[in-house]
Amino acid sequence: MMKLEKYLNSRGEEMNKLVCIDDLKNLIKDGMTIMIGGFLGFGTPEKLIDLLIQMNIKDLIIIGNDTSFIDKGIGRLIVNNQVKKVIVSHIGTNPETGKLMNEGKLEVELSPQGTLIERIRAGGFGLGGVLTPTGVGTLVEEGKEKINISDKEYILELPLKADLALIRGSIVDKFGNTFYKGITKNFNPIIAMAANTVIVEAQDLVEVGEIEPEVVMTPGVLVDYIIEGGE
Amino acid sequence: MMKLEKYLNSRGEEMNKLVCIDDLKNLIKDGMTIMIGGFLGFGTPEKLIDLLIQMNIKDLIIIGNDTSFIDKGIGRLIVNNQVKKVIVSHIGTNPETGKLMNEGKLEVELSPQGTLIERIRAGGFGLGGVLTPTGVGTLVEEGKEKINISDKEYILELPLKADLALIRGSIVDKFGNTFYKGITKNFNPIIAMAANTVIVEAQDLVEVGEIEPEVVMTPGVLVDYIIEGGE
Amino acid sequence: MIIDEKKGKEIIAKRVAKELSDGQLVNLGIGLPTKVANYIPKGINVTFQSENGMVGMGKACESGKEDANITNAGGQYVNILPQGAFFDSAMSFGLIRGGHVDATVLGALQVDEEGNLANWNIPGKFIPGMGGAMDLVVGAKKVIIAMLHTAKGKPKILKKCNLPFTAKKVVDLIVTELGVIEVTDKGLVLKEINKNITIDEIKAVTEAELIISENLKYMEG
Amino acid sequence: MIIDEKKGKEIIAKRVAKELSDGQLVNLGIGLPTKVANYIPKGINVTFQSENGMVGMGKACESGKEDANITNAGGQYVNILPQGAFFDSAMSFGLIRGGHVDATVLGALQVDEEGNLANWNIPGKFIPGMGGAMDLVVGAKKVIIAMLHTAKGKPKILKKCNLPFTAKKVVDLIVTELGVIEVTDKGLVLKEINKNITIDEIKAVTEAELIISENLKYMEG
Repeated sequence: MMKLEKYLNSRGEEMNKLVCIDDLKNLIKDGMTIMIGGFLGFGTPEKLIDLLIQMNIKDLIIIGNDTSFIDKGIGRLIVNNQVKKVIVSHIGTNPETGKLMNEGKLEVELSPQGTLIERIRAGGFGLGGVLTPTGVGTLVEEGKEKINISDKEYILELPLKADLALIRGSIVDKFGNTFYKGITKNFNPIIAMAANTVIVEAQDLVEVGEIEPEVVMTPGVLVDYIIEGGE
Repeated sequence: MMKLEKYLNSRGEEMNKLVCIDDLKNLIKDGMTIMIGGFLGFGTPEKLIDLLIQMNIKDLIIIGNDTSFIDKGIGRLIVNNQVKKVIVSHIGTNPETGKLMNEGKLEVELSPQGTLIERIRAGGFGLGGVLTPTGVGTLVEEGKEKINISDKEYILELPLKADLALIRGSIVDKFGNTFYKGITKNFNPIIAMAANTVIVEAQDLVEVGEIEPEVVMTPGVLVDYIIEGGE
Repeated sequence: MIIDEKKGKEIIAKRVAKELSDGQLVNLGIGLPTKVANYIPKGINVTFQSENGMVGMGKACESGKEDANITNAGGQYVNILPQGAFFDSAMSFGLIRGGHVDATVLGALQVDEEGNLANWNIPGKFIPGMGGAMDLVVGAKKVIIAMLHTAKGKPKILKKCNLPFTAKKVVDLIVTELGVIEVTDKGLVLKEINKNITIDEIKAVTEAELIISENLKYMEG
Repeated sequence: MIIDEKKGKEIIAKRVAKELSDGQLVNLGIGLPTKVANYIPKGINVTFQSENGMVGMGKACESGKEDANITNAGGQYVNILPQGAFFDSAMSFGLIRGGHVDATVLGALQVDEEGNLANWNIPGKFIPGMGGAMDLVVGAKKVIIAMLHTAKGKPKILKKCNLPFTAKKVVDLIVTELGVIEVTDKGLVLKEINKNITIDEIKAVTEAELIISENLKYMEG
């Protein structure tokens, strides 16, 4: 059904979203809210992290699963003091996060992992919030509305959206269709739905048509820019 | 990474959930709530529908996208007067549904399609409900709680669960790992999460290991029984 | 008026197609809206979504090449383009409700001055159900109604819909064979008119008040 | 008491493994709970979930064969079995919150008489975050706490947790190197005891009141 051929637009030009990493500099600004894929750094677009570090963008609000390790993924932004606030489920593997938090230099919002991913999904899927039993009776419910449904209590958790989503795809075609290998899927396909601008770092860049439409995990229509990442 | 080999349990026995369709008769009872995959019948397990018709199970509550056509999918159960209530988004392609509804013989609960699939997802994903802007200011909001979040109104829609989910998989391995081709995915993977018992009709039955773990769309751990379906 | 139904639908489909721009994700409803795909201007790349679980939907399938795994939301056999993708209904409506669909084109039973829409329910007569329409009109960034101006001679563009709403205040643009009408805070503004009719003629078959745009143009078609 | 930490952990992992039954989907926490996988009895097929997006997780990866696409929730390289599947975090926690995980085995800082659990936050000292733990203990059908009975000689099984809760009234079973304790409506019931210690000895290191089961047995290990 699928043919291996270049994707041509109606002018017969090859249409792709592929850019040089330096072309992205205009897009990225101090104070932005950025969602970053990955779980302990696995599935994180490290070249895009390099770019943020190179540009020394400041006061970021970062949303992701965790703050990784000091030398990996989101962890590197923390260590480089570029982050004003993180919304994550776990900071235990990066001692610098706790240190900066205790010094009052970094705001940390902890959200249970299943709640966090649903909040991002709600943001991207146009839902008003998430009704979850997770966190009831704990510090997590503080300051939040609780709703009783069929005699069970649920916390109303609010959606999350971002200016930018930074994604790492294992196989990406030039239209932006993305396939994730193994556990690198994690937050990546969900954050692709919840941000105004979506940038994919392609481990393997392929031609349009090389990824069967059934196994596309992030449709290219959601992707604005692609950079070549490599291993 | 994956080897093509039979999946053996620790006793060295081939472990599979494959049953003859007649073995399912004990599972299916009058009055059950049954979710059925498919969109206008595409992706509906027709052999399992045959079984319900053959057994002449009555008073069913059927949850699915639509009531299909008179001679296809859920539509056949409607025509055969086996259904007490349907929860669907659309009944327009099956005139018998409207007729039975007008005669007071069939209760029809219409839910917007995006709301319906999220209600099923909420049931299967352990969420307390769905907060959706869809239906605000229409008949759909009648009798439902509305919640104001960030100055926008949302309807609180309640989760759906079922006794049984009947699924049509395009490629299914003997552990129940399921791959859906094309648009036959529709409701199938979501209803697999929301029912106590999940039965998959396999268009193509393969050995464990033949479906790459990345492209499994319904993990076999969710599947209780598999029947061979064929084209 | 003097326009037959078939010609009218062609005028509508052609005109709606001009509303779409390069790079957009668009959902076309069943029936007349489907025809819009045939008139996308050269140089404009639009990706079509089908809410049964596909983006990158192509044209209707050639006879003899039908594949039951590739149909549109009306159950008709279609093709998928090489850049397309399939997904489940939760993702499909996530795209819709989440504002990822740039425009949706739908038919209507009635539209009114406030941009309210009725297209799913004729109480006591025919209740097909809303299907995906309620989500589409709430979620899509631009809602375009593509319909014949009247039904059996009766106006469909009303002061106030009397059929049950599909959604409140969602319609952005109404395209009929007689004109193009924008829904604004001040009411319905006639922006373009079919060159074969007069303003009085279009007013005569429109129950809603029409504000005539200062820049009223002829509609192509 | 006289049991060293390494031996104690082995006793715990072996005993927890006996709680699992054929066909179950199980999530093992990081650290001690991970060891449970090594002791699943013959004849019992258990599928392991890793909340970073996998079911059918196999053993730790052989050195030299590491694949950065296949790690567990602790970031360690593992294998996936032929019947396994990968998915995103929303699906992973759908499985957890939706009650599809039959049992979860987790460590704890404190557990109390009501089955309250604290394992994510030591105010002012160390706040690693809850990660997936809060979802796991709320969603899994059976919550098994696998931990050493005391921390630096101090009881961890208390009348009332004084650290922030991970969740309220969720723990079903506590397995330590000294015994197996069931959480019931009446309180904590000691069902099994390590054969090398006395009831008084276990009571001495347990702040919570222990109800001694009428059918108290020796714990294997």
